[in-house]
Amino acid sequence: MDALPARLDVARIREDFPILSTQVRGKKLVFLDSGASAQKPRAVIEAMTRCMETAYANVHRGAYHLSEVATANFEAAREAAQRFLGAATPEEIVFTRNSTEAFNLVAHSFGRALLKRGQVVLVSEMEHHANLVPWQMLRDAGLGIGLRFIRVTDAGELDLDDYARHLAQGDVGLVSVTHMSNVLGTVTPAARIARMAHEAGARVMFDGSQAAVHRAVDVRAIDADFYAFTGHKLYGPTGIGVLYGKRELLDAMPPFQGGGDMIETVTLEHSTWAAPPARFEPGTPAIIEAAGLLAAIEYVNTIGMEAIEAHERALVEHASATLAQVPGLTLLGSAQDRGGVFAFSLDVAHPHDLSTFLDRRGICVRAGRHCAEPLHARFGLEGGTSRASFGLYTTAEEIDALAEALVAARKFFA
Amino acid sequence: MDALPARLDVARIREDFPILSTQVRGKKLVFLDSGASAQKPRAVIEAMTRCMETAYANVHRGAYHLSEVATANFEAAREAAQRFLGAATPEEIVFTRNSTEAFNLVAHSFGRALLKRGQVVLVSEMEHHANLVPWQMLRDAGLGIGLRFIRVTDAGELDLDDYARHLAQGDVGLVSVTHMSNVLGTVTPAARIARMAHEAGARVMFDGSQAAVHRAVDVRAIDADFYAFTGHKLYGPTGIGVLYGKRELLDAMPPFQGGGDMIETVTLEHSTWAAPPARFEPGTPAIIEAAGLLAAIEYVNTIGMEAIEAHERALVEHASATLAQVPGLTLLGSAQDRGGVFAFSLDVAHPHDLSTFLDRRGICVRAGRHCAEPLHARFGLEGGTSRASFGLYTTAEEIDALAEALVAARKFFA
Amino acid sequence: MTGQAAGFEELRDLYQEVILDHGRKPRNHFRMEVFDASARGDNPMCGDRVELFLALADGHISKASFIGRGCAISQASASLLTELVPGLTPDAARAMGARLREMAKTGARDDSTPALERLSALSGVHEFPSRVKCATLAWHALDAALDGSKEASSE
Amino acid sequence: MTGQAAGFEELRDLYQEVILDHGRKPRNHFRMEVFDASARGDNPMCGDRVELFLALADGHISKASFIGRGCAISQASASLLTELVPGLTPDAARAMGARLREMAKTGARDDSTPALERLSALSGVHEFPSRVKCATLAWHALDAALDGSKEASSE
Ligand SMILES: Cc1ncc(COP(=O)(O)O)c(C=O)c1O
Ligand SMILES: Cc1ncc(COP(=O)(O)O)c(C=O)c1O
Repeated sequence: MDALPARLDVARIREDFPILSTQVRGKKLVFLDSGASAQKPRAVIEAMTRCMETAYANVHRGAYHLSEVATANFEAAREAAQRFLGAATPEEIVFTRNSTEAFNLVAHSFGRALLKRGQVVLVSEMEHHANLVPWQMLRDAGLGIGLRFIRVTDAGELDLDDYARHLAQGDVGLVSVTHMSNVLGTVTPAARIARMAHEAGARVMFDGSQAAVHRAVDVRAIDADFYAFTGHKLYGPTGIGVLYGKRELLDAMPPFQGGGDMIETVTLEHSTWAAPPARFEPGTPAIIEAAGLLAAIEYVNTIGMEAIEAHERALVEHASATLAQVPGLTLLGSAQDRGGVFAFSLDVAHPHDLSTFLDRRGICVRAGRHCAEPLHARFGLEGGTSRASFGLYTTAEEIDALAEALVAARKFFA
Repeated sequence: MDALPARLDVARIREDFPILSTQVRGKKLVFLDSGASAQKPRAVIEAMTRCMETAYANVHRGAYHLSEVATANFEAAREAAQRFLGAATPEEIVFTRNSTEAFNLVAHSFGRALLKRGQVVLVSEMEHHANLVPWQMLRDAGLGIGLRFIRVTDAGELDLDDYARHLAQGDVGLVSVTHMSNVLGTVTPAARIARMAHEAGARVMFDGSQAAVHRAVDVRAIDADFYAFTGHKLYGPTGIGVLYGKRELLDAMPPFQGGGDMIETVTLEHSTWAAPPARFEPGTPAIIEAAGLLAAIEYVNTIGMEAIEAHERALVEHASATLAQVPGLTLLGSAQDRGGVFAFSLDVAHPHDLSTFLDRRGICVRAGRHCAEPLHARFGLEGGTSRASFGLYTTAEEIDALAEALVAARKFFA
Repeated sequence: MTGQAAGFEELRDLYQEVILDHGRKPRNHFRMEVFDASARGDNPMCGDRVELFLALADGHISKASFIGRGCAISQASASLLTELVPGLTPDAARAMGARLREMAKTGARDDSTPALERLSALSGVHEFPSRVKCATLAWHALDAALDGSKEASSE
Repeated sequence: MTGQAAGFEELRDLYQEVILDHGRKPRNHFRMEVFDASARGDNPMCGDRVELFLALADGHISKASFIGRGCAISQASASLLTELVPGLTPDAARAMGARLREMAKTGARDDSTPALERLSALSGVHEFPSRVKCATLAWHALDAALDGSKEASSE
């Protein structure tokens, strides 16, 4: 573990995650699929249990103590998310189901109401389907809104010249790009992307599903108009995601879905909308999940995002060096600024076969196109890749175990 | 507890719910707000914990063992929901965030794509906002789709003559009504409603948010086209709901939201949709919540929906008799077929003040309009009502405690 | 009946006699025919509503009345308002509202003037987070009326 | 290296020599110029694809070929298919596909005929739920081709 900075005591951290000490078919679990979904620390599990055992009731609705406590806890999660992202007020934090819903919400509500006929949405070639398909659906809704794509360089970085060319056309209403690719690991220059967008009169949304897990994010420093992340990748529960939106934008947006708790008054004929964030949170929200998300944010805050980032940088360096030694292995992407996600091909084995092989040694990696088919097409890898992705509990030894297993797989399949 | 049938051992059942033995400001908790959200049995809490501690990974995506196990568990929850509702195949079960989302999904997807200009959606005056606002939004989308309302009688029942008159106009494309009112307790004659709708060439959707908790539901016996319920009212977690849709309808419907896992192929320019239910479940689903929902369904199945219903009928009888003795109390609704939900007014106290008063005795009831403003307006109760609602753990003693406290409140406020 | 008595005592912090009295018999409870400023306050959660009317003269509030519906707290607060703000400048009336909001949040009474002493009867809500909005609703409407806007929401 | 050896052994149930061999050197791997039936099978999850071509004569399948991409299992299964179905009637070919699907689900070999014995090499997938679709993909395409539809999905 020499490559890791002393201040992150990974061995101790691993003890916080019950699943990491389980075995897979008699093998030690080596979980290298945190980019798809991270494991949960005891603090998160216990917070959800505590919510259900001691402080559960529907929120925003009851005048009794238990409901008041539940509501206060729920809103505390919103404030934690606000501080985590550096947002100005808790009203700028909308709870969604996951990142995917955040994009759909913005596409429906901002896209249909505030983009104008003839304007286009600009995404990149390296987007996750969550930040692509909702815009395709918006384009196809017959509102005259277009969709264009920023090129990705061979190194797997956003082509900023191409980006500038698109903006220069003067028709871009919204730029929506990833803050960190879930395939290439590329971290994009968010502040610069936002500045360029704003100079061209466009709004900008970031997909922070990966970035928010690996780096400290400050939406005001970036000057993001919208920013999304998803709880389950941040060591929190499924069923909850976060959409940050600037207050004046959320205020101007109509609701996405209708129902209880998002209205001010309702008659049979008409309803008026509540102020954000309630306007965007119809029905019973993710009460138990909010308790889990709050605990997850507190958990990473206690460890410290800087320490997490430093640990990850060390892992990235170690993995780059170690995987480079595996014969027949090709890494996808070589961005300057990258996080702990490595997609690769092995010459003699299909990613799916490789997954099965590795799984027998307890090593979990993903195989496929990682919800980024266009990016795989861009690199001529329609058949997919294997992907190893790290969490704050990942060790250099686990990367070594992967590298060794890859060498063995080569013998097996060759 | 003499009013309760012997076969439901409520004292033992109460031990399954950790929160029921907690205290509120030194008073025994008397939770009479299960209609807003129910408490969770240990089995549900433990299933969620087990999921996170032993079998957690993203689903549908990994070729490794842990992900296979997680996927199998997730799909087992779908099969449990299928059997719970009597659906023909698991593909007819779509997981949503809650009931509210189920209505928004059908309004967007079925409503925009399969209803025709000039057709109307028919709801009733007693709908929860979840089954009203999405249809108002559809009506206001400029597609020429109308919205009309079935009257509710003074007894709080669906006015079937008025319903027939609406259908006779020949323009109804979809009927969407509650299977049990969350204010009046009224259980509606679902099979008859469906038959009448079908004879008039309309499709029919039921809001089973309350009904599915209190009665055995069989969507095929009813011949429902769509049926929705929500996990957190069925003793399960927040963050998961269920939409049943007939296979041929789901097959014909376009997606509501876009993202990962709901597509077949994606290029930058176009995507093709996966088959239902995946088509309607973009992004990482409620994996942990599905584990909880599965446990909740197993829990009520073990007790038996018949026993639950019998227990509730006894409670309803007891409550009707007991509350009738409270001076100055007016019950809202007097339907023949009703479930364990009682909304009422007390002459000398506003519902909000009453809530506060009762809370000091540990008694939790809701105050307000219970997300059914139009219904309150219909009965001239714009200021709202108090509502006591029961769960399978509710006892006759708790109802007695409520009645006693109401008498005391009258002294206090008069 | 000790339990009941105890419940009653605790609740007397919130429902002081002056609150119950104003709640039962709100003062100045009518729609003003001629007024200089007016605004409505709505609490969508519980359906409470206060519509406030103000007459102004020589830079002071000369008369206040309200109509509305809602819980004892919201109606008593509005009723007290109509008794306390006549004679005050708009700024002084706003300042009084700010004091009320603080009391409602912290529970600290302010007995420095007879008017604030009477208003301190509402400080008991601070123990009941979901009721704070009831106490402040009329005062939000006051700010809105003085600002010239038509609606206020306590949310 | 015992751990590794053990891993290898277990995996040999799935990756039997015949599978690896057909996976590496698929037979009849070409696009037929003239054919009587054809269909494509896609597994959207992993991107596996098989495009199958059949020539028919006298009510029997006379020739089969495929192109595609994917894992060893899916390609080996398609390759075996092209060797095993020529000479069979469409119904017999379908029945063979049904047998394969059952083996893949239950893991039970069927050595009752030499053809099924060879196919039994694929029975090892039953231990790997996410791989079952790889083994059956080509056989879904076979059904689709014989049904006259153009696409099959293993989902
Ligand atoms: C009859 C009825 N329909 C719909 C809902 C909405 O449920 P949810 O908030 O879980 O979406 C509720 C509960 O709030 C309800 O009682
Ligand atoms: C970059 C990126 N964006 C979006 C998503 C979608 O997240 P979710 O499935 O939680 O909506 C993911 C993860 O799957 C991701 O990695």
